[in-house]
Amino acid sequence: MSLLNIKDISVNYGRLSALRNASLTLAKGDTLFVTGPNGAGKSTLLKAIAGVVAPKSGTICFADKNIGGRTPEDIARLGFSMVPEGRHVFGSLTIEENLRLGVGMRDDKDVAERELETIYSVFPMLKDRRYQTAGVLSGGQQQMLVIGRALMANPQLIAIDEPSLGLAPKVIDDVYAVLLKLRDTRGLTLLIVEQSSARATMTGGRMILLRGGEIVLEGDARELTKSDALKAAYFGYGEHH
Amino acid sequence: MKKLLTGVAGATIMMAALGTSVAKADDIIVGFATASSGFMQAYDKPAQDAAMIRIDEINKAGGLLGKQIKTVAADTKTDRAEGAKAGLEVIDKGASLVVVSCDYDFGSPAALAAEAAGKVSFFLCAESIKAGIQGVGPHSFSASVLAAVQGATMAEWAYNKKKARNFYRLLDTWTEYNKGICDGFDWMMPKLKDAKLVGQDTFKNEDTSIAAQITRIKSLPQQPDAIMLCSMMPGVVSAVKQIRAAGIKSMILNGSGVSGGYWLNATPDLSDFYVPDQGSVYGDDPNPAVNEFNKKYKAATGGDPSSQYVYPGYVMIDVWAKAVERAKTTDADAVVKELEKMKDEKTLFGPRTFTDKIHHQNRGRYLITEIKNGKPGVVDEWTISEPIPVEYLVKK
Amino acid sequence: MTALLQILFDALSLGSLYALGAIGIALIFGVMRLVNFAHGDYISFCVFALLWPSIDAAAIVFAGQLPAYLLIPIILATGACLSMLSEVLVFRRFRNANPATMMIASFALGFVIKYTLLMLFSSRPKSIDLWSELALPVEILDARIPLLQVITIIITVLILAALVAFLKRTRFGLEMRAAAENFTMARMLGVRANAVILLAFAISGMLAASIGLILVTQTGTVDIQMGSSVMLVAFIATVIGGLGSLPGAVVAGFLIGGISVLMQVILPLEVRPFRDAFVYGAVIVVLIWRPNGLFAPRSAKQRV
Amino acid sequence: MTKRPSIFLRTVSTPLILILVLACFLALAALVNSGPFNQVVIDAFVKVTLVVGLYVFIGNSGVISFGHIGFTCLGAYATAWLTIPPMMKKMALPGLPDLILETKLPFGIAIVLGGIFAAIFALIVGKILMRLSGIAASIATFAMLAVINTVYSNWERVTGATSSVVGIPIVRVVWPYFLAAAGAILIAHLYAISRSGLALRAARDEAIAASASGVDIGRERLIAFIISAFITGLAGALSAHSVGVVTPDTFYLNLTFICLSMLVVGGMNSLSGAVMGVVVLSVIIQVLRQFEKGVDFGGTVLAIPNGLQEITIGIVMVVILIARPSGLTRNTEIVWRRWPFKRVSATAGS
Repeated sequence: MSLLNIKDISVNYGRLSALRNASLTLAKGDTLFVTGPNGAGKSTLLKAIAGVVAPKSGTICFADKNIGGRTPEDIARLGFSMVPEGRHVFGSLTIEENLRLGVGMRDDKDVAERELETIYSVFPMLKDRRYQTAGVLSGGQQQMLVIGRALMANPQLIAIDEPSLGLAPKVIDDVYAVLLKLRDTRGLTLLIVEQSSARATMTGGRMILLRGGEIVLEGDARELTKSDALKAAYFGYGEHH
Repeated sequence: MKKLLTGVAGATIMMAALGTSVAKADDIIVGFATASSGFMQAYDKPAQDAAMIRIDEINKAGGLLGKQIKTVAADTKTDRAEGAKAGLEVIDKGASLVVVSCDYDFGSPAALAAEAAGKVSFFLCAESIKAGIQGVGPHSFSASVLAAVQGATMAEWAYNKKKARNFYRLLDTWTEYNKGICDGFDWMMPKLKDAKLVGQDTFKNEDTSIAAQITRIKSLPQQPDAIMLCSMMPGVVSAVKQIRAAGIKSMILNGSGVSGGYWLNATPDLSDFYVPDQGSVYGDDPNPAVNEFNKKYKAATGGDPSSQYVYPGYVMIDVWAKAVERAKTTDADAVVKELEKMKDEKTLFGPRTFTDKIHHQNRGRYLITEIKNGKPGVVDEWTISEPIPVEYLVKK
Repeated sequence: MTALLQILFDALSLGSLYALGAIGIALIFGVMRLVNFAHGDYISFCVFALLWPSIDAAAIVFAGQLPAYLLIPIILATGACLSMLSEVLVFRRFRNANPATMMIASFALGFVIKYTLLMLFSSRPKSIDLWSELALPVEILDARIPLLQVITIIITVLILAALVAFLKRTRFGLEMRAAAENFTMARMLGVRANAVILLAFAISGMLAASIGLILVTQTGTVDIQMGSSVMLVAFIATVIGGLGSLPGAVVAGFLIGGISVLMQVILPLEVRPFRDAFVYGAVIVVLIWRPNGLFAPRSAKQRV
Repeated sequence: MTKRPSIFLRTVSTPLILILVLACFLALAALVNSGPFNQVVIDAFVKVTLVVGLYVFIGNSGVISFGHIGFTCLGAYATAWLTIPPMMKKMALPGLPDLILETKLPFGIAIVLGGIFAAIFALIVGKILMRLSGIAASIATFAMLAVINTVYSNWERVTGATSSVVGIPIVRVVWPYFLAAAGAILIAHLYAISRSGLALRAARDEAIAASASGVDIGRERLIAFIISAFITGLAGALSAHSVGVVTPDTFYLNLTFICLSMLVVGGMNSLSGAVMGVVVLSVIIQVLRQFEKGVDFGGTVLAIPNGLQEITIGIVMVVILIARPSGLTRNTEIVWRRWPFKRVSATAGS
């Protein structure tokens, strides 16, 4: 059965339509890549799930609950972790404080401590600088921090908006290694927005392509990239003729 | 939007329809364009109550020129633009005397409206030279005594009766009234042989702390004999509290703005604090008639007079009614002529003099109230040796 | 030396009031981008809570009669309740409104509070004697400093310390700091928005109440206007400090207090009435020099 | 969008409709013909002028100004300097330059000069302040107001300090105020559809995009600042003649907030909002005041306690803002599109 079930959602910004009739389902342990050109509605899709923007129509179910109209904090507490575009670290908080925020919904102190150690073991750099303010970190380090912070909540589903943006290839590999490991060990579900399909081909999983606010293509990542359909759909070939 | 517009139109017509009313012909009408809400309300209301008492007395004694005095009122809301409207409104209702707010700044819009309509206007208790010919016109008067007289009175009295020689001047720049007190003090100082101004400073009424000003006083080689404190409510309480808290023991001289005992619980042990009063609200006035009036006031309003600013309201109706009787008409020019003939006209709260130069008191008898261990009591009476020249007051 | 010490204490005690006010405003601004112009009226309201409603000139002391250990918590609770009530009744309905709308709503709310007090208590300022034994001076290195000044400074330091401890050491504090920096992100991490905002209002209200208590003790006056001048300076301090930055608000509060006192000391008599023109002139200079404030948080975004 | 109204109607109908609304009040005043009611209408026209002036800057730039009442103060004192009889001036304000001391100008010229004086001041101050944006600009404008207020409250020989300046000829006929309000509406509209106005609104909505496409935001803001200073200065001059006295404290925080409230309640991004905010709130206030005096309902007089008017108006404002956070007009302009009135977006429509 599905963990996330999105049906026919549309999102408008004022009179501008950002997302039209998008539907998708994700089961526990799935990996889904969302690709598409700039302004295709990728981030809007994530924000709609997170409850930051309200869909004009359609329903979103997460963990068997209709989360339409719920607040972002409620959705987060259901086990949805979001890493939005643009690395929102809390610059004036220390790295450890940033991470601890991630366990907002956990009352059990010991679990929180254990989780913290897990994250530190994955990103040792964060542990070394745990008492520094997050604002001093480099872009790549901040990306690690926000992903670590999102994982602190031990979510069922993590949604990451462009994890590779601005990171060195080596770091990207590390980040993905962590995510995949968690998927395989804990059954973490991954929902990843990437502008390029390269990573999706490497990692495997399903893929959808958004363009102009609509899902224009859906299928297995490796198969899709092999065919020309992806490229054609990405750039909108075949429509302007 | 259409709904909005129709709604507005409907409401407007209703309000215009409500705005009109009729005045009866055979009454004499006194119009109060005073504040029944907002900041000035606390100052206008008591004086207006006192005025009502005098009106009642006159009506009971058969009225004025055989007619009853009726009153109409319009609220200025302690706002100048509303003040002008209130003035126009009471004139519209046929007022022959337009009574305006206690304070010159808030009363003048209504007074100017009265002046333009050729009506006599009286400020309830304004104490600026402008409340009269100088700031409104030839038909305008004030029922109180100039602030400058208070400052001059306190200086001369402290010099003669308390042997004060070294004075310090502390001015709260908030209002013209405060400056007026200090102007009178400044005028008197050179006339007092070997009296010396050892320092001066300013503050703002809203300053929460006057620590810097106090530090300046304390760094004087010798504490002054007297501090002339030209200030008013509410800042003055804070200033006094802080002055005494800093250990400054000099006597403090004030204007009538601090009259009344209602604020003394803020400073339970206050001593050597002197206030000029036109009459005593503490029940110890040398004139028993004043104490009688206080009882009447309590019967009418349910409370004792809060400060001496109650009294000018009574004085106002008193002198105006006398002038109307003498002129045998309420016609403005005739009444003004009679008022200007008054010289040391006796009233319950000291003599009143009006001339064609000044419609205000540039000299006046004051009771001196001393606050001792937090308790007020009348200790003396003083009239300045000569009136403050009109030219000096106008120039200030 | 003595004079200098005295000036220092003057500046610190005035700055304390401004700093307390500035934090109260910065806290709310941080979590919801609201410039709360009703804050000054919260101060007045708390002060009037000491009295029994009456339009007589003489004050009828009510809560003011209670012993300090009861009085202080009651007044603090009054401030907190009023502040939280205004959030629940008014500001909650403006979550997505633009800052100008919220600001005007807060002004309208202040208007309502002010005129309600005016109706209940009349406009005449009232006097009350609260802890006047604190007015006695103490000797510090030859300077005679009013005890109250010392206490004001100590209380401010204590309040600041408690606030820092709360923000740094507790879960709620952590969430509040995070929310102040990036509200949406904090919510996406599960931070309960309404709870955090309500708590911020409660603290802000208590800060208003403590300013009120200090002011009454200092001035002995209960007046409708008494909150507004502190509020105004505090608001400016918040901006100069860098909106959303609590340390900035505190430093700027002390800075403005210091400048005011300094101007009063050094300006010649004829120019002294113009003191505030110099203070506000300095404000403009600082803003031109540092448009985002002295301590703009890294993520500071201009939203008003 | 289906058929759009003609360009002509879209560009001129808004100010014409607004002026027509004001003309209704003018006609009503003539009809009622009572002194107090005239004064009510005059007061409303002065406020319309003032709030429209505020709109020119705030509405187009998106920067909340707390300082414009400073210009109102400048305008009011300027007309006082120019119209008080020289005899009185020499006594009350001896510090004025001789040229001004000897002059006595007619009302109509003096108020325009008052506006120009405020505009010149805005030009000088704006050069510095308009570099700022957002809340820093708001606070800087407030600091400007505080400086003006402090100077005017203490400069004895030129402004008479805190004391009321008297001797200003009182003008109690309604039509000059109507003309000024109508003129302000026209100027505001012309500015809004001018290149500068369009550029400024573009910058308000999309600052980065606008500056990327070559809009000099500082310069456009300065232009709006000067024009709005002229209008608010003019309103100040008018208010001086409507009451006959000026004091510095009239032109401070209270008025600032009242005018801002009227603008925001009406809808701060549209000219119609500025006008309707004043009209609607003024009417509500007048009706409430009538209730304070007591209203006769078939024999039973219903009166609300004094002071309840202010409380009610505060609550009404909060309720309006909750129901319509972007103001009564929802930030749109009233335009003529056959009956009934229809709205178009302020940004897209002009």
